[in-house]
Amino acid sequence: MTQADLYTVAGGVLFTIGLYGLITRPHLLYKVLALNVASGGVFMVFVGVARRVPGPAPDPLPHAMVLTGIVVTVSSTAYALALAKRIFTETGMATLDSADTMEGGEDAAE
Amino acid sequence: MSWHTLALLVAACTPFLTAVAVFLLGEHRGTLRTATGLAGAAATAAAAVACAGSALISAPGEYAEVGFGLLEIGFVLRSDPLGVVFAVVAGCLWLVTTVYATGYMSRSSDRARFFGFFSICVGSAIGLALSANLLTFFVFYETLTLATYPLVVHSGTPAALKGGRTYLNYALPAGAALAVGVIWLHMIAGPVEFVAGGSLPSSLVQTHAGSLTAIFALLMLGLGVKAALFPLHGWLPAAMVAPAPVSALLHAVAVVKAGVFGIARVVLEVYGPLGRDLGLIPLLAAVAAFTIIFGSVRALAQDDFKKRLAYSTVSQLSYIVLGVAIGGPLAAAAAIAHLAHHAAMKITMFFTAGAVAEEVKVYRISELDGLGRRMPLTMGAFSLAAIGIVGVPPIAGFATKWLLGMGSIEAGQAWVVAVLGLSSVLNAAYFFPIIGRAWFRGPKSEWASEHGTKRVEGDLRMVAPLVLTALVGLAMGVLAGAALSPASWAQMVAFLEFGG
Amino acid sequence: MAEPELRSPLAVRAAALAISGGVGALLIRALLVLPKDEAGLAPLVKANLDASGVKNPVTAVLLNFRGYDTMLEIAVLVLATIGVLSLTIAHSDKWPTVAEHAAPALSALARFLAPAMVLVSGYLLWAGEHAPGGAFQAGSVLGAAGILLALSGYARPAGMTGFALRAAITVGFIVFLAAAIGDMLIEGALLEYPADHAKTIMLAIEAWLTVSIAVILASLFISSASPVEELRRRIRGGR
Amino acid sequence: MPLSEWVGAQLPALVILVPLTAAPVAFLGVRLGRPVALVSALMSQPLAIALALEVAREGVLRYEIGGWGAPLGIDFVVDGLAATMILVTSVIGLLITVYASGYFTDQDRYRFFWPLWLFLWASLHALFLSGDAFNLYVCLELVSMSAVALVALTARREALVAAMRYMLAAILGSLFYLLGVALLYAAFGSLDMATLRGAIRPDVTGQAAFALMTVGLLLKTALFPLHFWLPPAHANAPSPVSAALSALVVKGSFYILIRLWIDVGSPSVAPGTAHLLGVLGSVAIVWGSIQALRQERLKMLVAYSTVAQIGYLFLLFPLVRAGGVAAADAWTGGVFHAVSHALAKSAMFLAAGTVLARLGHDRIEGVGGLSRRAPLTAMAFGLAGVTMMGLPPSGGFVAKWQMISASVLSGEWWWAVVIVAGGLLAAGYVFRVIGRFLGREEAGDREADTGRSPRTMEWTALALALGALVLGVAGQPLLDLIPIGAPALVAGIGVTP
Repeated sequence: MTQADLYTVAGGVLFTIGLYGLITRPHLLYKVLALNVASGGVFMVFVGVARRVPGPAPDPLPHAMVLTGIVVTVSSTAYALALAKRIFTETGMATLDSADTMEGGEDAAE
Repeated sequence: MSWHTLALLVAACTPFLTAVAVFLLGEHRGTLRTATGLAGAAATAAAAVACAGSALISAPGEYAEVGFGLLEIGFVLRSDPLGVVFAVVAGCLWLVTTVYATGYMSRSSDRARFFGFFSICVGSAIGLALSANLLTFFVFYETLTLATYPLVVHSGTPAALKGGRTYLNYALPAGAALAVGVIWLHMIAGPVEFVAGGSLPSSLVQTHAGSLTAIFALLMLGLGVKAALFPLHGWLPAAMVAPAPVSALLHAVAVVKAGVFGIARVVLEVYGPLGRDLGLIPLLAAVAAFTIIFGSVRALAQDDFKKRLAYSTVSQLSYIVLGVAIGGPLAAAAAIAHLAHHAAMKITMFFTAGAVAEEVKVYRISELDGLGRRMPLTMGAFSLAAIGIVGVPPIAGFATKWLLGMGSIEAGQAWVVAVLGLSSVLNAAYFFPIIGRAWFRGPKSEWASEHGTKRVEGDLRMVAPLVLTALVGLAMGVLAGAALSPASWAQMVAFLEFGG
Repeated sequence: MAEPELRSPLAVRAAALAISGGVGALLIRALLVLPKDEAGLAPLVKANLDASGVKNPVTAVLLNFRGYDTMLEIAVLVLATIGVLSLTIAHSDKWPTVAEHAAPALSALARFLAPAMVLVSGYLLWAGEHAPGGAFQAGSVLGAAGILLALSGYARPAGMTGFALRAAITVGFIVFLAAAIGDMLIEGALLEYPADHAKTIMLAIEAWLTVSIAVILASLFISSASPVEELRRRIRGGR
Repeated sequence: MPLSEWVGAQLPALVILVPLTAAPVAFLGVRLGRPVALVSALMSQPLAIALALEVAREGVLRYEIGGWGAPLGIDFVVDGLAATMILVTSVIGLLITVYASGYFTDQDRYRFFWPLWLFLWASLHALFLSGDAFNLYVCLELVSMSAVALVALTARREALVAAMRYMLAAILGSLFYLLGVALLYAAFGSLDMATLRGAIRPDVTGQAAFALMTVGLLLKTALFPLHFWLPPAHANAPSPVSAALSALVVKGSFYILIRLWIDVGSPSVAPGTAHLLGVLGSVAIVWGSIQALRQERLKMLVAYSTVAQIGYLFLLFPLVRAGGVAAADAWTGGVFHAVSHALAKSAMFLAAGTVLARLGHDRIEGVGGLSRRAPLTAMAFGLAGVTMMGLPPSGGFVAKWQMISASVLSGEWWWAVVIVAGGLLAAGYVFRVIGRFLGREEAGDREADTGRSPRTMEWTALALALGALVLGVAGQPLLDLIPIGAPALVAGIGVTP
């Protein structure tokens, strides 16, 4: 097992942990965090993949992709957090069951 | 563009354009809407007649065609001699029915919706009459299915909605069966055109006998619902909740005849001799013969005026199916002629039922006593049509039965004559009591004391059409031997089909 | 107010274990047998590095070879910001107060740190051309400086007018778009930089991106930073 | 260089850039949103048509971004499929834009709708044109991000929670996809789909990459049983958004899925998996339809109908693998279904939105007699229903014709049974609503009706429904466009005999 393999496998493990957390944790904050853990795992896989090229310099392409991926993750995390907070503000709860007792409908056209 | 194709386009498109115009004019611009409807119907009728003229003067195989590509088959309309029969019947009766409906619906609500969908139904009927291939036929067939629904449930009452549901429960699975049959047939035979004498190559019998049989069953299942073949007839009596013009034009002419017309197309112009080779035709004939008797027996038991007429329709439609299934030029001619004959007679009767219901609020046969004196024109027209259907010469129904009897003997199937005889007795048994009550009994039910006994002949817009259609029915019989009468035309078509 | 359960029922956890275990096993098995001799696109990047106008291969990929990815990535960032704004300030144009009374120690620290952070940010931006660095790193540091100033009460983002804020959020993306469209007009393809000016254009894009990223990150933080009670009040007031 | 020539050469870039430029402008100017969106929508139209004509004339187009060329750079690839999707997106997009300008009365409160919607539009175009696996990830994220933000726009609690559920599913789906991209790059050294097609091997890594990407995309496409997030999100979003989500957004991830499976990875996928997708699609058809029958709210019914209709798309996978004419029919039929469903479903959601705007609720039992008061809306819903049922004359019928053909030809007739049964089930839920529309009004229904339904709303829904209908008779140009540049598995086949 090379150093690169260590990174990729650790990334795989992180992704798995994130996936487990996403399913099992009802609290939205945990869910968002779990997704972040999973994304971290994916990025580690990329970093590991970049390292496997022969020669001293790593493959720049996965690095570029990780950078793009990080920006995307930052964006979606920020939005998800704002959403979770707004749900908490509206319902006093931060889970996906928050709307269960409510009447359906939409008031956009009011 | 020659006048041939122009007539074809006008006949097929005008009803749809009329529908759009009627929808757009909406509920409140009544006069303009009525004028549009009448103009559309008149143009359609004229164009349909022009199509017939075009079919008459064109050589076989060179009929006017118009269409465009779709699914490697094409969406194609053609004015051939068989198609124009149905197109002319639907187009001309539409004009008459529009006049009638204007009177009948004058106090009703949602008229824009009613007349709009009505136009779509007629357009679909004419479109499927003029379809040159099965794909085009199917498109119009299902359009007809869908556009009929709003008319069946027009009143919006729970009873109407229930009738509509029953209608859908039959019509939609039938459409699905038809779709599968049509697609399957295209898979093994390529694009299926309608060609006089049958379009399937006879070699297919060797390779695909099983598939062809299954496809035939699917097609008959799909078409049999609209043709109200036993046991697929149940929706027709239920659909009588619709307003009278719908029952008259759609459930006596356009919709149900779309089914029998489709059967005629498939048996005569798709399968042709293959149907006999595969042994499918005798079965169809048996079902039709049974339906003739069954419908008549059920009609006997109905007290509801429109339901009796509906069961009569069930029975009469199978005359056409039977004529097609006997397999011989005369019988086929009887079938094609009956398409027109029955239309004229039965529409008269439904017009009458509507007029009676509208003017004196009578819906049951047991309440018809003495009505002849109060509505002599209306009941006179009814009586003429009823006698015609029974088969008393010289009215149209007689011509049908004569041709059919001759045709069955010619084809060596004399048993059909027995069916005809029995059916005629039953026809008389369920129609003559109506005539008897109307003319030979005094008014006894409560409405008589309420309304008095003065003449209450309805709105002219309702009376004139029903008198006209009764007279047309009479003329079709009297002039059956004349050139261009439905019977003569039907014989011309039949000889094309059988190469005689 | 009911506290949400922190854990799921056993059945859910068992199912989750099965799902994530299965996915993990599949993934790790595939990762362990990755081919060792696959050089990917690294040689191709190396061969074209000179033509890219920059010396850092990662920057060459990000801004040139796959500049289109980066342009869309900035679009995601702008988009998320609009989304957050739609949830937090859609009903009033005022910004929440982050810190009414800043801690004195923090203020002192901020005075000292903020200028250093601006400097570091500038360096990172410039270094990206030949070494690790670039707009996102620079923007992050600059944005952090903004958050620090907000927390310590020096910067009041409420002082920005709506338009200025929106302009700052979008300017990087708009410059990027303008460059992309300009290239179409001049060179014939989207994001095909004129060879002589590639470096300049990329630096200009990165500079404006830095500004936008900094403002975006700071406003993402600040717009969500207010206490729930205040958020609730603002939403009600807005209606 | 004359302008027209330049535009012709830049078409793939322009169809993306128009909405992509309009989006920040609509954000910058508070009152610019609506006009900018309308201008952008009107510009997208001719560009999309020109692009389709170009593809019809010239065949597949490739556009090298930055002049580098794949695999170093990113290419736009415009084949018949892409051109079709762009065309349908720009048509539906225009009508949704017009509808939305009447729908959001409180323009100030919903001012963020316009930039979000333009971003969504641009990202869909970008997704359909991209020929690069990683770029597709970014496009997917753009689509999801804007879609989620639009769902949450009303900030009602149901909408917020639905958006959150959607968001979590979407991000997870993207991560699965991204992992697959990592594996593909690590094993086969490229991100360009065309290059990958030649390099890919059905080994452990290749299969794992496909499995991961497929799961991620299925989650985003909401194939049963991963559909859980879809009904609440589509039903609780503002109606123009619901229309865009059901019509276009779910098609985005499906689009990548068919590119991957049928174009890139045809040798490496086991036939069993294709059949599994077909089975899941079949279950989705039945399950979604039954759920739709049971819903009490109109928009929930329409949303479950989407779950069912998505199922049809997945019959493509087993049918295409049969090869030959069946594959060609399945390919055209599947894509044609996506297109006609897009038109009809957006019409349905827009019509439902008008109902909601008038009545303030969308309970099905409360819509009695609406065809009298809002005939255009009832008509739009009904006509759209024709496509849902797959009856002629409608695009849905043409699609089903081809899919049934394919299943008969391939000998796998059971898919035809599912297709037919699905049509009948669809009739069940469509007529449930239409019967109400045509039925009597209950006491109080008329009073509840505000009568607010601007022409922009009623006519746009009707136009979309009519579009779906017209496809059923005059769809041949589209049927000819779709197979241009189709994958090897499908292409090279003449017309059906």
